[in-house]
Amino acid sequence: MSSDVLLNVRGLNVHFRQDGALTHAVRDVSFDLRRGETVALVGESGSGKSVTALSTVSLLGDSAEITGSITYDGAEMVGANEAELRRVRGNDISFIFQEPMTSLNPLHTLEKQLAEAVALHQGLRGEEARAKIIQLLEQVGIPNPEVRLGAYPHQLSGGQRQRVMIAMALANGPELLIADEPTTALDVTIQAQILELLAELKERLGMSMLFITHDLGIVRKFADRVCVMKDGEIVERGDTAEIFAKPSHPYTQMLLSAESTGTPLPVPAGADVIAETDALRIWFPIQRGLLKRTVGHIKAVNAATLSVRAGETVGIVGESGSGKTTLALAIMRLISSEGRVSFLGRNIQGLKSREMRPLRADMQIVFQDPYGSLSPRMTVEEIISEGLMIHDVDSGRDRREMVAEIMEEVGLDPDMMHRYPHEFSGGQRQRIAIARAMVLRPKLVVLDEPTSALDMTVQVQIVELLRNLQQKYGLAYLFISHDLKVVRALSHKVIVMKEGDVVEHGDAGQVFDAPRSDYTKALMAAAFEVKAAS
Amino acid sequence: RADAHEEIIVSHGYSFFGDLVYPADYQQLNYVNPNAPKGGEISQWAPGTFDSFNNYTRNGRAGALSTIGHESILTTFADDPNASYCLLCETMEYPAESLDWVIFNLRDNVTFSDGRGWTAHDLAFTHNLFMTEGLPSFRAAFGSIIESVEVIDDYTIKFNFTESAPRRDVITTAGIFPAFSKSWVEETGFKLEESGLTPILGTGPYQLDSYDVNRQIIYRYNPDYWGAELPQSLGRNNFETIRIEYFADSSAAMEAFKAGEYTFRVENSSREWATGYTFPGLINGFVVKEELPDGSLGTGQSYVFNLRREKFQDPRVREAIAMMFNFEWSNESLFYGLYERTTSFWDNGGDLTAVGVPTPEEVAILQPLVDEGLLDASILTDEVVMPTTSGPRQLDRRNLRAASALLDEAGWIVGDDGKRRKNGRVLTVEILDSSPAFDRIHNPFVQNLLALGIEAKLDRVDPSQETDRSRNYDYDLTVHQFALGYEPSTGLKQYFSCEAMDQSTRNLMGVCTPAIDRLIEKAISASSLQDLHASVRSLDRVLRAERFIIPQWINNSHWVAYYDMYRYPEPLPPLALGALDFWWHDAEAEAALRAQGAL
Amino acid sequence: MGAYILRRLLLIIPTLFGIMVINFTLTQFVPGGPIEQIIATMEGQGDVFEGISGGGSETFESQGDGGYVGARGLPKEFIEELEREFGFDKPAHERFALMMWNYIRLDFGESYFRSISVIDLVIEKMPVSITLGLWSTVIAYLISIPLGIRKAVNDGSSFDTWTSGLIIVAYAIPGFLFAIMLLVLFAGGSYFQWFPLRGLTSDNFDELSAWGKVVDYLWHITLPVLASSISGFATLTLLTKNSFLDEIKKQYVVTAKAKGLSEARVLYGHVFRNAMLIVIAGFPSLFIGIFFGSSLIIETIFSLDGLGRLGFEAAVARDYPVIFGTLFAFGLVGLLVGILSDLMYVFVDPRIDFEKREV
Amino acid sequence: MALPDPVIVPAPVAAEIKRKRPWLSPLNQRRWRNFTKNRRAYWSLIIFSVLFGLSLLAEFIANDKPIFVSYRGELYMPIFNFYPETEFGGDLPIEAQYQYEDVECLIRTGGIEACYDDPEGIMAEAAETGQVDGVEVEEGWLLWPMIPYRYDTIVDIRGAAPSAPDSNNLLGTDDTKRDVLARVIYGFRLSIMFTLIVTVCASIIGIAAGAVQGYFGGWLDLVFQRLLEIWSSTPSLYVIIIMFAIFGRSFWMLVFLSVLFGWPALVGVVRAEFLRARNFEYVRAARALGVSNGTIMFRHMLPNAMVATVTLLPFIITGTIGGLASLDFLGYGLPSSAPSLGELTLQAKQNLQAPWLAFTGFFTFAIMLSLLVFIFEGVRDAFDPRKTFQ
Ligand SMILES: Nc1ncnc2c1ncn2[C@@H]1O[C@H](COP(=O)(O)OP(=O)(O)OP(=O)(O)O)[C@@H](O)[C@H]1O
Ligand SMILES: Nc1ncnc2c1ncn2[C@@H]1O[C@H](COP(=O)(O)OP(=O)(O)OP(=O)(O)O)[C@@H](O)[C@H]1O
Ligand SMILES: [Mg+2]
Ligand SMILES: [Mg+2]
Repeated sequence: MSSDVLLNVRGLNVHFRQDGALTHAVRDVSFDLRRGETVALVGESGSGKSVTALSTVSLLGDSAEITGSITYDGAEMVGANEAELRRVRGNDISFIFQEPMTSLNPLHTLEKQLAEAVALHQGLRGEEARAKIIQLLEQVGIPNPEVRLGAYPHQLSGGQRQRVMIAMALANGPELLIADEPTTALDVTIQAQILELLAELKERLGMSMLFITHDLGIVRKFADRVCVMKDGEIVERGDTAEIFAKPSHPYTQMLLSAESTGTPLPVPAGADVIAETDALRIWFPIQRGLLKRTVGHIKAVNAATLSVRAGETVGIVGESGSGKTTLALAIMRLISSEGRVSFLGRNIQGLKSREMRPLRADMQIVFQDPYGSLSPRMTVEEIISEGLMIHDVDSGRDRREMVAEIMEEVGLDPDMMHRYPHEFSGGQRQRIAIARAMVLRPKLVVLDEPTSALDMTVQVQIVELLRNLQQKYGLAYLFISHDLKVVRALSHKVIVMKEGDVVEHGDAGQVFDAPRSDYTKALMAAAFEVKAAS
Repeated sequence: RADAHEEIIVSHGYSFFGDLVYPADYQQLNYVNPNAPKGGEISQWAPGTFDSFNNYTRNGRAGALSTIGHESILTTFADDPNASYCLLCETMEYPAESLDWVIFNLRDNVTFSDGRGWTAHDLAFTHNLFMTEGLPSFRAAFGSIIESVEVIDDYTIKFNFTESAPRRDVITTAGIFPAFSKSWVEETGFKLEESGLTPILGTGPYQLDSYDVNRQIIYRYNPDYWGAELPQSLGRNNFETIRIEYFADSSAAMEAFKAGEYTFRVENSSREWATGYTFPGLINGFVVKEELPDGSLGTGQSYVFNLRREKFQDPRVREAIAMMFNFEWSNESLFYGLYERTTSFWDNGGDLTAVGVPTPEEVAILQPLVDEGLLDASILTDEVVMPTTSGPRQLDRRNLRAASALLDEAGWIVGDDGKRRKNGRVLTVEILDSSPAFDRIHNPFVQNLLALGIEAKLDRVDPSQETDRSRNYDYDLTVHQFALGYEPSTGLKQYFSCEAMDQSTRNLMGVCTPAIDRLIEKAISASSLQDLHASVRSLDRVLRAERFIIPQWINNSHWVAYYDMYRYPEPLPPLALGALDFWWHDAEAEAALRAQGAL
Repeated sequence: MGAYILRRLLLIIPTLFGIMVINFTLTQFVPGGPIEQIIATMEGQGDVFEGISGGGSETFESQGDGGYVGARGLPKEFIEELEREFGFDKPAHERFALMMWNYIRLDFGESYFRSISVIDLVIEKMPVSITLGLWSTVIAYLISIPLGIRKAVNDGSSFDTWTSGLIIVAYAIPGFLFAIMLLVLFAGGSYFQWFPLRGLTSDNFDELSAWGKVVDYLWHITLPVLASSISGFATLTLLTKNSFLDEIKKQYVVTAKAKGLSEARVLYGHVFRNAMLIVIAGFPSLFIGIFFGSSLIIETIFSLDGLGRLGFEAAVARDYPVIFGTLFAFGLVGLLVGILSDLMYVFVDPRIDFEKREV
Repeated sequence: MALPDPVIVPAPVAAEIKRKRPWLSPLNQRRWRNFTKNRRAYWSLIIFSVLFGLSLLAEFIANDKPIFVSYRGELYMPIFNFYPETEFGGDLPIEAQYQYEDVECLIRTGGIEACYDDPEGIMAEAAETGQVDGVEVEEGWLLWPMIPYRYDTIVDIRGAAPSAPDSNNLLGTDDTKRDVLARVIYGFRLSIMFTLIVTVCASIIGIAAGAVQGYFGGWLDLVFQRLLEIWSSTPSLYVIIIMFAIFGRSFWMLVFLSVLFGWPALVGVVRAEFLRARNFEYVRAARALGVSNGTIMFRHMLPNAMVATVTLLPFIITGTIGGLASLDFLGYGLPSSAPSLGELTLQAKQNLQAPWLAFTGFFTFAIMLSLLVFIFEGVRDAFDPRKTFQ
């Protein structure tokens, strides 16, 4: 083994013990990573990518049994004691976790979380640290970092949280960066900015990267080598160019060819308007001090007007932090807002929660943060069937059967029905959230980045599913995503948001092909550039 | 009123019926050791806390022995229960028959511990102080006896008594006043009704030396004590210091004794006495454990029935219930065999106690009552009622059978559920008490009553509630004691007379019979000691025949334990243990103890 | 938030009033009152501590002769005068109004049974309560929290098992039995006479050097504090352990670990605040708990005179000025602390608010 | 690198498990399995159930009346029925005192008068010869419980109480000469019944109240909290005294009062947890699903806000026992004849010369408490989705 091998994984096996049985998550995985090299792990959702990554520095929970050997810079990591691990963690090896929404300490402000990282390994404190933090935040594209320093994670958008996570990982210029889907919640422009940043660091510091992603575009542009995983095993490996050129394993072939394509079926004429908003405004107060004095507002959504008809999909795209999620929540009446929101022709603004409840069967949402939205102490079966129970959906079938069916439809093994949410992979959780919403066959579904954690094959499957359901039941979708390809494949109309404002809206074709506003143009260009590279 | 030519008696002591144990020229008390050495320290414990040295108000908790520095005009001696002797007075003068007044010829050498003198003016002032600021109960009692006080000269004072005052009490009542200093009260602005930690200036042999709240009080002998040379002081007040240690918990107090933190202990718990004294100090002989005879009058501690309740008006019911209290078993099982049964209202009373069949004097007193039909003739011939005795078994079969028969006879018949009923009402007995220490005594009694088919239970409440219920006479059975005294007089009315039935917390039984009222009158008006004794015996006999009490027990010993350096004169006088009074300290013994590391 | 605090502050007034009304009304129905207590005391009974201090005698002292009052019975006038003195001659509502008026001016009156104002009385008892309260709390927290955290980290290990056993056994020992045992073993005359039997300081405390004073004080409080804290570990330790167990596996902890933070930093810097909302928010009330925290029985056994005894005595002896006065004062403090501890919630977890959820 | 091949057990199929405990939902089955895997908790539960079950039968284990009596061929059950002594040929109309020899003799010999004089001799004679004074006797028998004393039976032995353990009184007698073992058995039952009833009621009320306050917030919280403050400043001692004075002392009265004063204990904790948890994303998700407030509170939030509650519960349970004990201690609890563990410890304090009292008290408490804590530890684990067992 040459000494420039930084990370060496040999015969890695990971089992999870749960409820008396063992689940084999990773089988006999071996690969190595040289200094300055970027290795991409790609593969099916649930194939063990995250588990493999986490086992490198023993960050898996108690229920995991790791066997095999992992050496970092010559030092064995499997079975190493905490002190040794601590030495490499954070300093030598930095982590970007897959689910940024739940990975930040909910009770610490941005500043505190970042300051800790810089203080720990660089010894920076006070003003110095502050300057460094601001610099980091700027690097990852958070606007007005000074203002946001005091914010808590729950006050940030999904993409912002992810960027904080990235900033934290990059704070100490690590030797090895393990990035688990670092750009899923980012719009293309920011994504490009981040990737540039990573490239620059790699260049400048000779940083190595273990990069997990579903975005093959990025892999192609970025990775030196690729390992393809399926069912816990590495089924194929090789240089990037080679793999992209001649994939040998059928799964790789399938993965490379998979793409969400096609266009949505036309909306039947005269379809009812399902939901409508009129000049919807959501401003969050900025509060200071223990007394929580309001010192200003974050204008998350300024005046959003949209409508969606039965069988129609409205795509919402836009900059990270532009208010997409906020808008979605307001339409669902989950946060308070000003302006009209109507559902099935009825103004639902100001309805009591009791009055809202029966309507909820017909309006469902898939949250951007699937992990957080699943009750940790309920099994998947309970989570999915709860809506059926609450709304007394009686299709004449056993609820368990319905759950099994929807799980199958979203590509989950019904045998996993009795697991708790934390026992799944990120993509699996996302699909649980989709299953929970879709099992009710609602009239309106708000999908907040439902495919961000899914690999291409599954994504295609989900898109198909959504399309089918829409066709069959005339569902209306509000589809939020950064993945413009998927948006295009699904949406009839598109709304583009920036800093709380709707900067453009219109038919999908028009927005994609002939953007009017500058921002949209830039967005399309960025998306196109990455695509062009692929 | 009094005849001006009436004989005036001048005396050094007073007893209503005339007999004084000590003549005017007595040289010493009979029970002291005149050669007792002086000095040393005695220490005891006291429970709880203290926050005051004023024992004359209901406010605050006065420290132990807080009146030790106060002397009153008259005093009593431990071998003469009937007489009072001059302490602050040289002599007293009073009209022999009418007892309308008394003149005290005060000693002119009495000084307070700070050296100031004491005169009749101070005494009059004290009287006045008590009549204005003293406890209302005190004022009421004294106001009805003492009409006025006249200072005749600096060392002569006259108390005039009201006409209605019972003659037997008048002089002793007047003699109760302690010596306070008028000038001191005025200087310090002392208020009798307020509690406080300033000790009241007194004339006594001991004065407060130091104190530490909640921890200890030390009294020290006053080397300039004015009365050191009095014959009655001979062989007394032998200790240099008296130390009181405070403990909130009795176990802690016991441990402290074992550790020698205090050196003299009077035990009042039979359990502790029987089982607690096994510590090294005792085994090594450093500590002496002794039972010394106690000849003082019993307290007549008993359960009393509430006769106001209809069910108890039948004497058979009372007798049956009384049979269920098994003293013999209780004494063996609960008291380590240390107590004796109370039998009379005047236990240890000598001539006051009724025994056997009536003596001729008693017959003479009882006969007229029998003749009038107020008493059953059997009282003249039967032996005096004694409490039932039992075998060693808790539920004595013989008593059970007798009691069951009595109840059957009284109409309380056992029903199908095992409970006794009469006219459809179940026979219930509820014992009211506030003392947790008595639970273990009441509960077996309750068990026996249950066995007899009586629905019995113990109702333990807190002290306020107990008082509240006693004042409203709301109980079936409760524990009571009778402090009747060697020369019982009007106090008897409070306990046994009809007039007290509805207003006294002493006549808890609610006993009211003409015969008893007549006997009380007889006792109050007794003109000689023999007379008094005969009428008290008759009264005792009649009261016991009424069976309104279930006698409990009496302790005829002082249980003392002390580090082996205290000595006492033998024999002890009947009425007092006198540890602080006439015991003395053996310095050599103490040195020996210290040498052995016992202290 | 400002409005909320203001609302809370204003609500103190009706709350306090409510507390006083309820208590006052209750005392109207309690059988037996202060006068009965006085009568009981004068008749040589009425020792409210008899049950606790033990050693109750089975025989009564003869009190026949010469007692200042006992022998003379209690005339009606006496009781009437007491009633007048205590104000019981006035109708209840008038008494209540008067009392409230006085309290508003912070005049808490005098104890029925001592010539001392309620405030002075409470101040007099404070040192004992603070001593017991402070040290037992400090010890309990200093031991329980780190121990609980250790146990959570090593959940299921043998360390976890035996410490559980230990604290449970400690909890199970009835406090007073343990106190007595300590007293007999380490302060009594039969075994090891190492510690003093009672009090907070020695007689010669004033003469000691500063260091000597500290040593003397610590020497005195060892046994009582030990006895009063022994059972305090279990709850807090297990609460800490379980709260930590719940948090310790969450994703953000993994993040913190991935940063390379030391274990202590992870546990105390990150998990603590998330896990211990209840414990942290309890600190303000804990803080006053320190002043009033002492136990009747421990106080009795070690002859300490603190608020525990005061409170019990006042209740049983029906010393209403003391009861109401302390209730009012402590009630007020309690309400303020209640506000403080609600604010602590917000401080610990900024997501918390107290508003109604309108959607 | 040769790694041992781990044995891979397929995840149990839901349907298969379902058959085992069909009354439990699959999740609860999983919890139950988790619980049973915590051996300590599992065994604690078993031991506790056995002990409690046994104590429920206390009357048949420790009683001063025989379970069965056969007298002249007829069968009697004194535990359930009242029989006067006359029933057995005696002369008293009151309940037969079975523990005494004379009554035993009456029963064994079919009611021979002479039993009153020399019960032992006659019994011996009857047993040996089947005759007494030449007359044929109808032999009877008594079937005694294991411990022939009830909690309030005064044991018929000589000497001073408390007496040390011996073969008759395995744990000795207390200061009233009652059998300590019998009292512990009854006391255990009484304490457990008391605390279970009180804790269940008080916890349900307390948790519900805390949950509602924390979840809804606003004026509801504000007003309710104030009422609670007023309520918890009420001197329970006085209420107890008043209620006892009016209604008399009884077990149920104490239960009632303890619930009345016990329920606020959990309110604060639960309220705090709910104040926090209502902001969580999964609560929002549940709301988006249209789940009713009640269900959100009890299905979604409670299991997650339960840590403190589950931890505190065993202590609340034992605290209730302790509370009862200290009421007994202070004299405001059950009547002193009742078999209370509090009274036992009080006696232990007052009878340091009789250490078996203290030992019994201590061990009873320690065992009871440990079992409860272990059980609840298991419950906590069972509800912890991340807990795994080897
Ligand atoms: N704690 C756990 N207990 C049991 N099974 C687990 C646990 N964590 C992960 N798994 C399982 O292990 C497998 C691999 O998970 P992993 O998170 O590595 O997937 P992934 O490749 O990262 O997928 P994704 O792209 O969806 O994030 C999945 O099938 C998942 O269900
Ligand atoms: N509770 C809150 N308090 C304060 N500010 C908030 C809160 N929630 C969101 N914001 C802010 O509102 C803005 C819009 O957030 P939102 O989550 O809607 O963004 P988004 O468009 O969904 O972004 P992303 O693509 O990154 O998910 C962001 O700047 C965010 O920081
Ligand atoms: Mg993953
Ligand atoms: Mg978003």
